[in-house]
This record gives sequence, structure tokens and C-alpha cells, in this order.
Amino acid sequence: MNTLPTVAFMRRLLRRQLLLALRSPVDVANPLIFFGMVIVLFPIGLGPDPVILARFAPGILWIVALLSSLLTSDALFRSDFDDGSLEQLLLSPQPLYLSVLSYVLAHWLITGLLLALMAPLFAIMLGLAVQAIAPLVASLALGTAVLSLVGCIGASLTVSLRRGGMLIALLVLPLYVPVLIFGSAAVQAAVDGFSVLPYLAILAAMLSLGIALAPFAIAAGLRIGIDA
Amino acid sequence: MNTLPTVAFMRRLLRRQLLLALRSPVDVANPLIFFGMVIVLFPIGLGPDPVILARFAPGILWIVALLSSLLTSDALFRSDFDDGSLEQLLLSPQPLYLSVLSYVLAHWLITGLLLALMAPLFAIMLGLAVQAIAPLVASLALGTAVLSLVGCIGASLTVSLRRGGMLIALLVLPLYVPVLIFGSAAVQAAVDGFSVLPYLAILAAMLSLGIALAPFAIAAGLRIGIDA
Amino acid sequence: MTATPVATPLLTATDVTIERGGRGLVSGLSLQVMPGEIWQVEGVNGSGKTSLLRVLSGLSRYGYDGQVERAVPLLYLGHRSAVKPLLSPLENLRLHPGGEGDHTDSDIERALAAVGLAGFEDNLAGTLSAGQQRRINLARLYLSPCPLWILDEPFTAIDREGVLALEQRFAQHAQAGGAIVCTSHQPLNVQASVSRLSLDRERAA
Amino acid sequence: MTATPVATPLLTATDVTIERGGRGLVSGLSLQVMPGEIWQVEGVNGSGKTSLLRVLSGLSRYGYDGQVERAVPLLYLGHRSAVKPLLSPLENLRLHPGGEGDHTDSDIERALAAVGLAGFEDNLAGTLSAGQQRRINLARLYLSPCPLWILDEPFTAIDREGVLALEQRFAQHAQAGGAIVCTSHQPLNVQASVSRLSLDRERAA
Amino acid sequence: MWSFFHKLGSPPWLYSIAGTILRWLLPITLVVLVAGAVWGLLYTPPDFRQGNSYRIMYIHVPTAVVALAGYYVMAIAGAISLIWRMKMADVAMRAAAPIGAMLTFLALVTGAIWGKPTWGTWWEWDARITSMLVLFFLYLGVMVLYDAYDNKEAAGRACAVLSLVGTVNIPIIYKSVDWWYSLHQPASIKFTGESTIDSSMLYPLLLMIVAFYALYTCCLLMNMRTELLRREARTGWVRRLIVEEGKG
Ligand code: HEM
Ligand SMILES: Nc1ncnc2c1ncn2[C@@H]1O[C@H](COP(=O)(O)OP(=O)(O)OP(=O)(O)O)[C@@H](O)[C@H]1O
Ligand SMILES: Nc1ncnc2c1ncn2[C@@H]1O[C@H](COP(=O)(O)OP(=O)(O)OP(=O)(O)O)[C@@H](O)[C@H]1O
Ligand SMILES: [Mg+2]
Ligand SMILES: [Mg+2]
Repeated sequence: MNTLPTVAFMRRLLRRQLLLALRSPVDVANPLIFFGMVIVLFPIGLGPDPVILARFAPGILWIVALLSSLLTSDALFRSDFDDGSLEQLLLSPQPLYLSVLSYVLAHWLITGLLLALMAPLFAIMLGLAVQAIAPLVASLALGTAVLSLVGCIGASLTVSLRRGGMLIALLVLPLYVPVLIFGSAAVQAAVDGFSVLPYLAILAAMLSLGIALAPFAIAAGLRIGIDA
Repeated sequence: MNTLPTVAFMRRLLRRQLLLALRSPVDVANPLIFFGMVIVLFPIGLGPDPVILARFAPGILWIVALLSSLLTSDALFRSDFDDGSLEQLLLSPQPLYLSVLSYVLAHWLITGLLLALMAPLFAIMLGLAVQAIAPLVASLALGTAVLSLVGCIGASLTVSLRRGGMLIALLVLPLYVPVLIFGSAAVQAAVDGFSVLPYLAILAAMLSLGIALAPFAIAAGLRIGIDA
Repeated sequence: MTATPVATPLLTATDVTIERGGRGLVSGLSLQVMPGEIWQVEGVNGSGKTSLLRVLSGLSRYGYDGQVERAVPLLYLGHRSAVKPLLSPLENLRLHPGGEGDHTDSDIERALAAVGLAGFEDNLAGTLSAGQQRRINLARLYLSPCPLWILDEPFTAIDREGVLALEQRFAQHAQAGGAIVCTSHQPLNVQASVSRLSLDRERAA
Repeated sequence: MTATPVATPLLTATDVTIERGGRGLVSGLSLQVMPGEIWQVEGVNGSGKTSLLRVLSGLSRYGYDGQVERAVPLLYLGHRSAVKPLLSPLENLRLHPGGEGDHTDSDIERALAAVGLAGFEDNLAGTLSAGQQRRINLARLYLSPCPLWILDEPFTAIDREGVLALEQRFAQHAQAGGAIVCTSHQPLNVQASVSRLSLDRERAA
Repeated sequence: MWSFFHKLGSPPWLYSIAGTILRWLLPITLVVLVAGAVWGLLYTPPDFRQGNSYRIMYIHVPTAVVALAGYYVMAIAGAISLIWRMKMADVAMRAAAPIGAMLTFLALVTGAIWGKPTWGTWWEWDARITSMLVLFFLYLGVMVLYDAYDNKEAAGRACAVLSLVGTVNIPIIYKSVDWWYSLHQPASIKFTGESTIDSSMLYPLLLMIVAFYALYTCCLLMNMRTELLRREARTGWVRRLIVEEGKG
């Protein structure tokens, strides 16, 4: 039997997810648009005082990025579950740990990375200090990767539930808290002129921990979902 | 033929939606939990200073209520579309305008009204002034009804798109803006000791307009979705 | 039935042409469905049966040429079966969004028994097997007062006895003056004359 | 095939008992699937065919008693067909999450032609008809290197010619030393001996 | 040792041993609880700053402490059920979640009630309070996830995964929230008890903490017995049990 090398399979899955995303470009743009629109809501809801907005920009940007990531992670496995692709993935002879990493990577590329790259635009609109923009991008890029890992755990645990829509929020938001704290602290530190490296190092540590452990939880969650 | 009276049919649809919601009580609790959890994110993201939080409380509460309503409206017609129930609804001899109103009413009861009733708890946690709590509940109850109407328009327009998840946000958030403005202004007025009646009157006017017009848009959106 | 002077067609399609994705599926089809008739629409996969049935039932309102007139209320059962996994079979029918008739619970129970779901009335539909879920939908054939049925592969996932029972119901409905337009990849064994409409010919043309 | 001294079973089930929702579906079933065998699992709707197949394929890992041993990689095709509407048939197979073999595009095109989808390779699967979508999935029967197939109602929504072609493929697979466990509500017309396993008897017992 | 492990896996044995333990533990718990409460509420001097309102501490602190420990009980049970496939661990986890959530809720409510006279507000975004709230959501998540699954076996395993993920995160959450709070200029409010607690107040407090641990164990065992009966409702030993109870 000409079995498929695992790396080729991971690349195949990644290509599949990216292709699916590109086929409905709306979906790629959506988290960005959501990000932008919710950020626009803040001046409307909180009042347009530029000093206040600038002061809270790190927190606002991070909260909204977190919501964007949360809302997209729900759909990550759902359509694959509904149409039976997930059964096929679980039956496949390839190691599930790595397959699942491909999914997470695709999710991060489509939402986290794009968000991080778009964030400077909105940061400027909110009046974030210029020296904080690079740390914002770096912290978002690292932090959203952790969010993707954690979000995928939530997605895998709720995939077989019929209307999981917001249940995932309950499962996942408490776990997002540390990322939010260190992410927004990094940006705040940059605004205040302190070094951001310690914060980024902590985010990177969380990421390594996540990459090492989360796929096990995701794989277990998917197996449970298929069985239920 | 013993045709069904329209009012009986509306009641049937309403009962159906409520029963479906109660069958997965998680789904009823979820917008509330989401509301609570996202509100917790704000102090974490913005810092725990009670004065600042109290000052932003009206805006924060309204933005989060709006997001809760938005995120639940997406699912409103989707499962009915996926399993073919929507085809049956469109073929039914009953007036679609009224059927659609039942859906909106169910959505409001399950999310908007419950949110309004739960809001005082979170308002206290954010340190909102006591005299603003009753206006908060009233403005949320009225305003979320408008949000439900508008959200259903978005849901009907995106129902046939495969992963509409966030596209609806794009369509609907701009229309939410007036509600957000008057809703949070009502609460702010109460905090500042002014009369809230003008704001509530405007929200009520929006609601009447919405009830009169939105069902047409929703019905048209559903017909288009089925055809696509 | 009382004697009607001239039977009027329940469904009239005049010169219907359907094209999808640049492929002509149906061209210039004219069809009159009279009371008592059973029409079986045939064709290979992708020949346009579903597309035609959706046009006939009025679900597709654009994307075709020609006229379709529906003289009576109709019942359409499609590939997707409008069954809510979180409701029991009984509730599914009691709260059905079709809204074409007012049925008592005992009516519904009788219909469920007729499709072999006696004993499953109160299980959640989501826990039933594929065929049982389709049967919930088919129970509407024993409930609906609509004279015209448009059925898209009603026998999908149904076992042999189930198919026999449905075929009997078809004959009964035709005898009572109703009409049926249906698709199926298996031949229909109905105690009534079945007119066939093949879409393959059209496509070849 | 080269002469093998003793044929080993591809799948062995020992004393399998399945219960769902308080109903016993399968009790004490023992089964050996040898190379070259075709098993048809029969039973009325809700008799437990799907449940059994999911246990045999390893998708259900809990909720049953007994042992199941799978000696070789297997291909499972279920009620849901793992087809992405936003990908073309070609892409669906090229990027399939099953990941059991490495196929070139021309392999895939040949398989698609074999299931009658020549000419549709590059249409989005979502625009194809119900039967055509099922066929995309069935193309894996022409691609997969797995010797053991577990198929849950593979003929759903497939037209008559399509069924004939699949039955030929079944015979060919069995001849080549593969084995098949499948369910179908229609009798199988295969040029090979088909063993039947009826679940109705079990339930009655 | 092995046989003990084996016995733990047997529902009837667990049911009866839990019953035996309860018969002893429950009265002792009640005695300690009453003793601690009486001592704390009646026989301690009023606080020089807070007067009598501080006495709610005798409920607040034990609930908070036990609520935290309860999460680890739940997670360990979850780990056992995942790794050794032991159904009884599953039962224990299921039984632990609502008790933990209830205790967390009580800690929050008593804290809020205490906050009103001491701080003048019901709620304060203090580090420990915030992380307690997050803990409450973690508990809620486990309970809601359990209810969301129709198949209770799957529900048990899903919750086990979730609570394990939670254990990795709880220390991180605590550390980060603590740290978050010190990053922002701390508000003027501090827990009064922290260093100044007098030994006359401390001993009844310790007694109450012990009592709450015992109470937790009792509730856990009782919940487990109910859950066992519900799961094994159709097996022989439960039927026999019902018959015996009926006779006795
Ligand atoms: C909703 C509000 C509150 C919550 C959620 C809360 C939560 C907690 C938690 C989690 C602990 C820690 C247990 C441990 O260290 O293991 C604790 C201990 C304590 N709390 Fe609260 N608390 C609240 C309000 C208050 C208030 C208003 C006071 C008094 C002014 C107070 C006084 C204490 C004291 C004295 C202790 C124990 C001593 C210590 O460990 O430092 N708490 N509380
Ligand atoms: N999660 C569940 N809870 C309760 N009952 C279930 C569950 N899953 C399956 N069942 C029951 O098990 C029975 C067998 O289901 P299964 O899908 O195996 O049948 P099947 O033989 O494949 O039927 P079909 O021919 O309709 O596909 C059904 O009666 C169904 O009600
Ligand atoms: N939205 C669309 N865009 C492009 N092509 C379409 C679209 N909808 C349908 N088609 C094409 O129309 C053809 C007929 O589809 P239809 O579903 O009517 O077939 P069918 O006869 O019902 O087949 P089956 O027996 O498989 O159910 C298919 O070849 C399909 O590719
Ligand atoms: Mg069709
Ligand atoms: Mg089946």
C-alpha cells in the first residue's frame, strides 16, 4: 500500500482548510470586518473622548480580537462533523495529534495572523501610541495562536452538540483570561515605555505549553464527539 | 379542508421555537452566560479602576447585550434551513409576515428579555449608579426587541450561505448603531439625573417601525435564500 | 367523489425550460396533472428531477422559463426531511411549520403508527435511525389534507416493507382523487396507472 | 494473488452486544470476515445496522460489549458522505481527510469517470445533484488501497445504472481478495457469493 | 492494593461503603459545624474596625477555600476516569461539579454581602475576587457541558477532558490575575484579615474550614450515591436494593 507520509497529509489538510476558506472569501474577511465594526462600536458606546479611547485602546483591541477568535473557532470542526469528514479523519491511519495541529494552524493563519496584521489600522483609529503598534502586532500574533489552540479544545468538545454556538464561549472564555491579561499588558507596557519582552516571553511560553498539550485534548474531544 | 387558523399557527410556531430552546436549556442560558463572561473581560482588559468602570458601565453593558443578541440571531433560521423546515414554512398556506413575527418574538423572549432581566446583576458588579438600573432594564427590553427584528433580517439574508457566522455581523451591526446610541444614552441620562423618557420613546418608535417593516424584509430574505 | 362535470388539472406546467450551471436540464416541458394521476419523474443522477420538482412546487421562483399553475394546496417532501432532532416524532408533527392542517394528537399517533413508528412517539427524533427519521416526515402523507403531493425520492433509506406500505398509500391517495408527482430510482409498484416522465430523453436532445 | 498458507480474517467480532436507548439491538454476535467475502447486513429501519457498522469500524469505542479486531486498514462510508460543497469533486478527493493513500490527479480523474462524474470534475460539489454528491464519495471505492470496506447504504440516491456499476466493483474487489460488509435495503446482485446477516432475527429473540 | 482498586470499580460496593462512611461522617460533620458556628458567632470578640459584620467570615472563608480544593478533586476524578476508564471516577466527577459550583457561588455571595458594610460596594474587581468568578465560570462550564450531551458516558469523558484542561489553567489564571491586579494601581481596599487576624478569631475559623471539608465530603458521597442509582437503575443490584428498602 502506498501510504501517505504524515507530513504530506498535514500539508494536505492545511491546504484543504485554506482552500475552503478562500472559496468563501467572505469568511476570511469576516473576522476582520467584525473586528473593525466592533471597534467602531466602542467610541459610540463609551463616548468619543480621544484621551480615554487612547488610554483604553490596548484593552479594547485585545478584547475584540479575542471575541473574533472565539467566534470563528466554533465553526472549525462543525461542518466537518455534519458532513462526515470528521469520521473519516478519525478513521484515517495518520496520527490525530498532528492532523489536529493542521486544523489549529489553519485557524490561526486565517484569523489570528490576519487580525494581527490588520490591527495597526484600528490601533491608529483608536489613537494608540505609535511605539505600541509593533508590540501590539507581536502580542496579537503570539496570543491568538494560544487562543486558537484553546478555542479548538472548546470546539472539539462541543462539536457534536446541536447548537453549540455559545456554549463554547462558556468553556473557553475563562481559559482565555491569562492571554488577555498578558496580551493587553504587553501593549500597555509599550505605551508606558517599558520593555515588552517579558510579556511576549510569557505568551510564547503559554504557546509552547499549548502546542504540547492542547492537541491531546482536542483529539480526545473529537473522539468523544464522534462517539456521542 | 380543516385549515389551521393563523393565530393558532403563530402560537404553534412560537411553542415550537420555545420548546426547541428548552430542550437544550444550555442554549437558553448561553447568551446570559456569554453576557456575563464578556462583561468580566472588560475589567480585565481595561483595568479594575471602579470609577472608570462605573463611568463606562452603560456603554459596556449595551455593547455586550448587542453582541449577545447578534450572535444568537445568526442561528435563528439556520437549522431550519439545513433540515428543510424552512421550505415547508414557505410552502405553508399561512401568511409569512406573521409566521416570521413568531420567530422574532421567540428570539426576543429567549435572549433579549432574559438579558434585560439579568442585566441588573452585572450592572451592580460594574458599579452602575442605582437610579440607572430600572432605565437600563427598560431600555434593554425595548432595544433588544429592535435588535431581534434587525438581526432576523440579517439572519434571513445569510441563511443560505454556508458559513454565514460573521457575515451577518457586517450586515446588521450598522443597523444596530442607532439602538446602541439611544440605548446607552438612556442609561447615561439616568446616571446623570436626567429624564430617560425621551430616549425610551425613541426606542419604542423604532420598535413600532421595526414591527411594521422588518417582517417584510425577513420574508423576502427567506424566499431568496430558499431559491438560491 | 361527487361527479364533477369536467375534471380540472391540479397542476399545469406549460413550456417549462430549466437550465442550471449552463446545462439545459428540461426544455419545453408541458404537463397537466389530473386528479387520480401518479407521475413518476425518472432520470439518471443529475438529470434535473429535483430542479423540476422545486419549480413545480413553487420553491424555485426564478431561474426557469414557462408557466406553472397550481390549482390546489400541495405537499412537498424533499431530500431534506424537516425533522428536528430535539423534538419527538409526535412534537415534530404537532408543531410542524407546514401548517396546512389542524390535527389532533390521536390523528398524529395514528399516522405515526401507519409509518411504523408506534412505540417511538416520544423518543427524541435525533436518537432514531436514518430510516426512522425519514418516516416521521412521511407520516405527513397520512395527515395532510392536500390533494397534490410532490415527493422527491420518498423511499430513501426506507426498508422494503416500508416501501410497500407507502405504495399502498399512493394508490389510496390516487383513488381518492389526489395526484402525485414523485421521483424514485426504483420502479413504483402501485395498484394504479403510473405515468412516467423521463428527463434523460430531454437531456440527450 | 500469491498463495497464502492460511487466510487470516480481516475482521473478527466476538460476542458483540449493542444496546441503544434501552433497546437491545445486537446480542452476542460473532463474525469473521475473510478475504473475498461480501456480507450484507439486513434489517428493517431502526434494527441497528448503522450502530453495528460503526462498532465494527471502530467509530463507536464505547457503548457495546464484546471484542472487535481489525486486522487491516478499512474504508468506511456512512450515511453522511464527507463531501465539501465548496470544493470540486477533484479537490474533494485530492484533499480528502481520510488520508489512506497517495493518489495522483489522473488516478482521481479515472475514479471520478468510473462513477459517472466525467465532465463534472471541476464544478463545485455544492452545485451537483444529491446522487452526484454521493458518487463523489463512492469514487473512493476505485481509489482506496484498503482491503476491507464497510459501507452503510452505499446505494442511497444512486440511479439504476450507478448501482449496477457499483455491484460490478464489489465483485471485482472480492475477487482481488478484499472483503465488504455493507447494508442495503435492496438485494445485492453481485457475481459473488453474498453472506447475509439479518438483525431482525436478533431483535425478535 | 489491586483488589481495593478493583472493588472501587464496583458500583454496589462503592454504594454500600459510601453509605457506611456517611453514617459516621455525617453526624461528626454536623457536630463540628455547629460547634464552629457557635464559637465563631457567639464567643468571639467583635472586630475593632468592622464590628460584628466580620462574622460572615466564618462562612465566607471556608466556602472559598473548599471551593478551590473542590476543583482539584473534580479534575483528579476526571483524570482517573480518562486514564483508567473507571466509571466510578466519572461518577465522582459528576457529583463534584455542582457542589463546587455551589460553594463558589456561596463564597461570591457572602463576599458580596460582606463587601457592602466594609467597602461600601457589593463588588470590587479585586484579583482574588475576579479569579473566583472565573473559577465559578469554569465550574459552570463543566456542569453545562455535562447537561448538553445526551449520551452520559460521552458527557463524563468530555467533562473529564475539560476539567483537566482547567487544572493546567487554574494556576496560570490565578497567577496572571494576581499579577494583573498589581500591575494596575491597587485600589485602596485590602482584605482586612490577612495579617491582623487574632488567634481568638483564627481557631474557630480553622474549625469551620475543617467542618466545611467534612461537609464537602458528605455532599460528595451523597451525590455519588444518587448518581450511582440513576446510572445503574436497570441493573440487578439496584432492583434488589429497592426491594430491601421496601421491606425495611
Ligand atoms: C464577592 C466578593 C468576594 C469574593 C469572591 C471573595 C473570595 C475569596 C477567596 C477566593 C478567598 C481565598 C481563600 C484562599 O485563600 O484559599 C477569600 C478569603 C478571604 N476573604 Fe474574601 N472574597 C470576597 C469578598 C470579601 C470581603 C468583602 C472581605 C472582607 C472585607 C473578604 C475577606 C476575606 C478574608 C478575611 C479571607 C481569608 C483570609 C485570607 O485568606 O486572606 N472577602 N475570599
Ligand atoms: N443515541 C441514541 N439514543 C437512543 N437510541 C438510539 C441512539 N442511537 C440509536 N438509537 C436507536 O437504535 C436503533 C438503531 O439505530 P440504527 O441507526 O443502528 O438503525 P439502522 O438499522 O441503521 O436503521 P436504518 O435502516 O433506518 O438506517 C434505533 O431504533 C434508534 O432509535
Ligand atoms: N446552483 C446550481 N449551479 C449549477 N448547477 C446546478 C445548480 N443546481 C443544480 N445544478 C445542476 O443541475 C443538475 C440537476 O440537478 P438535480 O438536483 O435537479 O438532479 P436530480 O435529477 O434530482 O439528481 P439526483 O437523482 O441525483 O437527485 C445537476 O447536474 C447539477 O449539477
Ligand atoms: Mg434529486
Ligand atoms: Mg442506518
